[in-house]
Amino acid sequence: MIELAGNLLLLIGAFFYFAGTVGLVRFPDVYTRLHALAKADNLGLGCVLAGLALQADSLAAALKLLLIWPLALAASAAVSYAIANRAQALGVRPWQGEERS
Amino acid sequence: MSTGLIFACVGVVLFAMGMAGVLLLEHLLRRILAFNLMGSGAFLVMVGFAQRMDVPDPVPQAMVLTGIVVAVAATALALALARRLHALTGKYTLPPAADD
Amino acid sequence: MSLAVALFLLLNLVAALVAAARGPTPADRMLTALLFGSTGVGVLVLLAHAMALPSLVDVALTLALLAAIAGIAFARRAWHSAGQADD
Amino acid sequence: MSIGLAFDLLLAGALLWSAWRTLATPDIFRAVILFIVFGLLLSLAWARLAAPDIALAEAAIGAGLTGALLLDAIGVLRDRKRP
Amino acid sequence: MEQTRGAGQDGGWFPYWTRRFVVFAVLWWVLAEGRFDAWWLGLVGVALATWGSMRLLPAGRHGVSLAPTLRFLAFFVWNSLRGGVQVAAMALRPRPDLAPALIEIDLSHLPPGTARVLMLNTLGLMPGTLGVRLEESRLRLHVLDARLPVVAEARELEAHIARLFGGRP
Amino acid sequence: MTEWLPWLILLPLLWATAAFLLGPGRGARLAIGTTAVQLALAFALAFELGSGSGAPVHRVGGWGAPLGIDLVADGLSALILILTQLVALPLFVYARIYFAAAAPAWFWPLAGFLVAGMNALVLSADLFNLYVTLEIVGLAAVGLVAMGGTAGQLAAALRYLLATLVGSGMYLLGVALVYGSYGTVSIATLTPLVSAGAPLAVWFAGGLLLIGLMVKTALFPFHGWLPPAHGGAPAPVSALVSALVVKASFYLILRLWLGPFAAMAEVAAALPAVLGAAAILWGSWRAVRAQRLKALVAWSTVAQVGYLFLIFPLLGADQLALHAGGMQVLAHGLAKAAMFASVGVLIQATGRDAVAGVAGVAACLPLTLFAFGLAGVTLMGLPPSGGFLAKWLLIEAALLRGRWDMVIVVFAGGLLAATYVFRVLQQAFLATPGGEALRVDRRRLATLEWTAFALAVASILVGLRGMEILRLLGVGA
Amino acid sequence: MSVNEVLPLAVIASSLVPGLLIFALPEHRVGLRTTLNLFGAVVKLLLVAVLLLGIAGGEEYAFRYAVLPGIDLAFHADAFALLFVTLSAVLWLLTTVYAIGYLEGSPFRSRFFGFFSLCVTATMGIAMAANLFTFFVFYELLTLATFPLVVHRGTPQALRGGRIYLAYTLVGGTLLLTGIVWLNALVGPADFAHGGVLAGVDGLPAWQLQAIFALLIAGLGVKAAIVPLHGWLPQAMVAPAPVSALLHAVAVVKAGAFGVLRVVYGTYGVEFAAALQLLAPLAVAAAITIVWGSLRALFQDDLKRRLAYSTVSQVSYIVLGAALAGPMGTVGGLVHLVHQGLMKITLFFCAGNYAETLGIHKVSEMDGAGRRMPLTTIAFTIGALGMMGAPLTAGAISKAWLGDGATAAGMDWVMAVLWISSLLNAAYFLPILWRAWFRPMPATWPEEGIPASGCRETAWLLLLPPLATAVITLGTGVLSEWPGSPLDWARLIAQREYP
Repeated sequence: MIELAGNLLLLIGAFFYFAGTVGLVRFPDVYTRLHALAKADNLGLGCVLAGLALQADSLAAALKLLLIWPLALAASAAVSYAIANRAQALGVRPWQGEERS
Repeated sequence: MSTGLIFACVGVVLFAMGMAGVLLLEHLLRRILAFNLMGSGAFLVMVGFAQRMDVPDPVPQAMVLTGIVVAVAATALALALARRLHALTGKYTLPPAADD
Repeated sequence: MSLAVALFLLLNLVAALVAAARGPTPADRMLTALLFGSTGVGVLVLLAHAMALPSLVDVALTLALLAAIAGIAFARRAWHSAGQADD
Repeated sequence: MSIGLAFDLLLAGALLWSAWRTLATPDIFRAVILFIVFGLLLSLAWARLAAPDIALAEAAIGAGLTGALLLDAIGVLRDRKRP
Repeated sequence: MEQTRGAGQDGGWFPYWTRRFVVFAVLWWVLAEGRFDAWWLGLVGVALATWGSMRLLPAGRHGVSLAPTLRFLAFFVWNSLRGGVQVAAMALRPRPDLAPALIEIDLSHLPPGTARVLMLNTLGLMPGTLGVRLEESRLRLHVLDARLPVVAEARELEAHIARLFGGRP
Repeated sequence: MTEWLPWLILLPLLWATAAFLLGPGRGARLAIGTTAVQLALAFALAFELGSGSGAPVHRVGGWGAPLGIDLVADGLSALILILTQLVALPLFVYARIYFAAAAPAWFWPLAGFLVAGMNALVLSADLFNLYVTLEIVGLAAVGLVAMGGTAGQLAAALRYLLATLVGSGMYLLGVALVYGSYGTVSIATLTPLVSAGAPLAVWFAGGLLLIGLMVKTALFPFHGWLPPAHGGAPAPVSALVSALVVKASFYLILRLWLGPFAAMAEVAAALPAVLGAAAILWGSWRAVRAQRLKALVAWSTVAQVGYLFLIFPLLGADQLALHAGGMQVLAHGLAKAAMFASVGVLIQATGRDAVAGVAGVAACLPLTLFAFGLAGVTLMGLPPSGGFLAKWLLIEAALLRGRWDMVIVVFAGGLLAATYVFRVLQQAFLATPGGEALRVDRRRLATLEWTAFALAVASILVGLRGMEILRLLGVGA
Repeated sequence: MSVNEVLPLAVIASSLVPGLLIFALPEHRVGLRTTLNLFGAVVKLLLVAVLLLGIAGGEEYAFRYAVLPGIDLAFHADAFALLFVTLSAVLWLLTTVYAIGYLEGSPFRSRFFGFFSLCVTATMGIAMAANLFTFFVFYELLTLATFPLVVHRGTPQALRGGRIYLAYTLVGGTLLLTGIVWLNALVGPADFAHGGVLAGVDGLPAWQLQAIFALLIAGLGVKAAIVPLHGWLPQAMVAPAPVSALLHAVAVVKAGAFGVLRVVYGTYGVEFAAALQLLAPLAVAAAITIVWGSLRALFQDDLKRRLAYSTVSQVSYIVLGAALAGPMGTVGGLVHLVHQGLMKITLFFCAGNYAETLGIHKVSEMDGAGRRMPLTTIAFTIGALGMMGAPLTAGAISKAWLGDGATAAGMDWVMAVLWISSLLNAAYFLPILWRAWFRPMPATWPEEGIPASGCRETAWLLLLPPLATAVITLGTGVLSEWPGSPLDWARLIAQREYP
């Protein structure tokens, strides 16, 4: 049962990763792509970690896996802010839709 | 085809690519990159070839760890020299050798 | 199972890498930093499970931290122009 | 074809591709970023080779430290170019 | 819990540093995956970490209470889930329908420093928003779809964070 | 006795670290004093070996192979150890005065690491430790070459670095293949394992090891990095790297060729000899044509390295060729150090690095010129120098096997060497262009002159102690 | 170490040690330098005298030191060696005296005398070498030590002469070394022995021995100035006169000729060499050299060049003597080794005197020199007459023995060569004598200058050595049958060679 739930979470995680990648490819500019990566991939990572934690041998191991998530989140947030900040400092204008650009 | 063997083969190709890069490229930083690729190739062969039956072997792993440290030291030295040269000549390429 | 997911993630990673590395602006390449932060860590923990090598989790932890540092360093130090192509 | 094999082959391909692009790409900045990507992929390869210590070292020293040093060297290049 | 906050300096029988010590010890335990074969190293590390944290972040000024923290966490996890689903939906739609925009919100309700940085970073993981620039109390945001109620959600987050830091919403 | 074997490595490391802590340009006296102790240790080791107690093994920290580090000494390594300290000691005295005016940043620490690396290299017993020591020596040498800091020196150092890294990279790949094939990197364990029927990977490994080391030894087609590096560095550095560093990789080739890869070596023996012959002729020719003094000496190194590789097809039961190789390593090391040292004096005295610039030197610096001439005698292979004995043994080995082509090459090289050595000497006998006497500060140059002279005399005296040297070479071989 | 081992070393050291000390002397220490020089020369003479007495009494003087397995640095002061040692020691003393006078006041004398002493050291080593290895060591040392003397003046011509000298001698050394190593590889290390060492070894391929002989003779022939390897000798005339004396009489060409004798007698053995048909070509080469040198001398106006070609011719008499393969020829060759040295050194001393005092460098400037410098010219005349083989002079003895040897060997054509050579000698020496004695003095000499410490003619130090050698030349000629004379000594050696 737990294993099944874990595997399910892994699949959901994979799905979010996939969505993030699709977003990266399809979204029009750097800001929107940042959205895709920062949100979808991190959610994917969270699901994967949760799925693996469910299958872990010990509580400590599970907690350790889960500990990665906040770290990755913090990293992701900081990096995406840094990139966005730099982009606008360098004058990259956000995409305003095809009709308006 | 085992994991070890696959990466050993990758290592050989990387080594060849890296060596060609060190020898043929002009830009110094690029040559330093190429050297690192070359070294990584040799490391991959070292570990991969030794465990081509997929039995992990700690000895080559220990060697590679040492090797990585050596490679970083070499890279740092090369970069320091390249930067000094750049500061003096404004270029990241070697001037033609005047050897006599 | 986890290995299959890892493979899928690697595929994702490669596809995204190709897209990001292709440009056209340096900003797109910046995204590789983010990509490795999340996807690389995911692959590593999955590998840790699949190969029964718990110490790979430590690698994943380190990578998560490093990705942040490297990404910020990227943005701050190496990205200097918003041009379409690099100079 | 087992999943592990597929994973290895894909990783191998990615490694070779990034290494090739590192050397072939005309822009040095791009080359350094590709090199760092290569380093991170390599650390995945070490993980596959059951060598977590090397994976850690590669991620930290190989990609991280070397990458930082290289970026710094390029920073010098760019700083000089800008007035 | 409320009473112990800020009482560390008074030297009650449950001093403030013990809490940090316990937190670090648990962290070590987790990192060591429940093994105790290197406990002496862990002890030294935990002690050093505690000492370092006391030096760098003296107790009292950044005291965080437990209940708001848990509530914040729940809010955060739920919203990041929403954010992920939303972005995934946008990406996978046959025709991506985006209406990006830059908006500015005011953060003067939050104390400067950690709280605002937390706000900024958390927003990056919330549905549809991404911090672009933080200047004093002005935060510029990039939103994926200006038609969504992003400002309202941002205010909600602000309230949570304010509670977290013990201020009024 | 083996307890103090590690001290040969630790002592230079210690004084290098001390010099590093003391700051730029300092630590000279400590270095000189400790090197004297190392020299005594090296001689003690040689005597110990000569008394027939066999090859000592020291396990550092009590660990054995494969993870531990074994230190092994035999006659050949003792010989290189003596050479290293014997060259280093006078050169350090020389460098202390030479750099007195403008102390370069990190000469002493780098020199210490170089010596430590050399000593560790000759005492190492497995292929991977050898790789590490080889890299230490190479990186220290590159650092020394770059020390002057001019654009030319930096470019030369980078060229050198890239070449040496390619060489050690190939070596490393070879080690990887060897380990993968046999599961060990210990030379002693490998020796009985490798046979002519070894798998292809081992053959490939052997080729990689050999070529990689050839690159590091600057054998003919791979020599391009050497002249700018050795010819561009400050004189004490040139002397140190020319006398010692190229010998390190040659030593290693010899070790492998006589040890694990002996079975394969027979197949490929012709290649190094052909390259060596080409090196002799081309290097000598370029030295004859060189306009700068240091370039002349550096090209001479390219040529002299060629002699070392001539021995490979001649190795055999009679040991003549091996003896020739050992003698040449020793004699060339001392002579080349002496030559660079005396060229350094000439450059300091005349103020420029040009063969044409030494006119009038015969009048004011006879001792230096004498040192140059004596070193030249060794390089030419004239009696009674060590170079002569090496050449004698080499020719005898070649004649016994009917290799007339080699005899001709050796003699052509000797005559070309005479041409470039006497080019300088002749120029020195000319009057200065203006006719007035050259003004030199002889008191300042005295130490430099005498150390160069001492090295030159040592290279001659080697020729008179042939018996001891060959006996030492035979221990454990 | 016994006394008999030390003595050969002492002979070498008696010039080596003063030489090294002189190198270290500052330029202005004239007195100390002169003392060292003369002290060394006198000590050497005394040691040589001791050796001579000992050898006459049947003592063996030998020393050996292993350099490589089976290869020794070995000295053996046998009768033949002593012949050369004595000649060199005596002439060295005289040349040193002459050089002190000649170089008075000129720069770089420490260097000059240092290398001068090294030259003699090398010559001693060559003379006493007991095997080819030792011989070669000192043979090359001689090359190296003479080079700085040849280029001593530092002029472009001197450098050119030095370059040519080096080119010839180093190539010669290379050929010699090849031959020696080949021989060593073939038969192992072997000392020189009476009757040769090769005759006793069986199964050696003849062609190899012939090739080795050719290599050895070619290598030695350079220093011995056998045509066509003689080109360096006239070029080296740019050197100062004492150096010319050294090259022509004391050391260099003698070393070559001595080497030829050592190879023929000590290594191959006369009979074995003859059996291998090696001696006839050698005789032909010597004959060609004799005639060719004389012919060239005839057409030189430069006095020293004429003397140089004369040397080319005369030295080959020694080689010829060896090639005649009989006791008579041997005696003739050996004794000419001494006689040629004495006569030629006299001539060069005199030539130096003319150049130094009057600035005469050419034969055409010699008019009336005899009246201006009678003593020098008398010495010159004695030397020249000796060269021609005039009766009562040393040269006559040599030629007589050589002629007898040729007859004994049945090589009558050699007689013809000797006669032609004598005629040519007369043709190039007599005009000089005629000019010096019978032509009137010119109004001014090219460059007149009498050194401070001298008689009317020239400085004492320059005058005494040629007079001394002239007297000895006469003495050896007139008193050739006395015991202890060069002829007597040569016969003793020949007796041991042909038991």
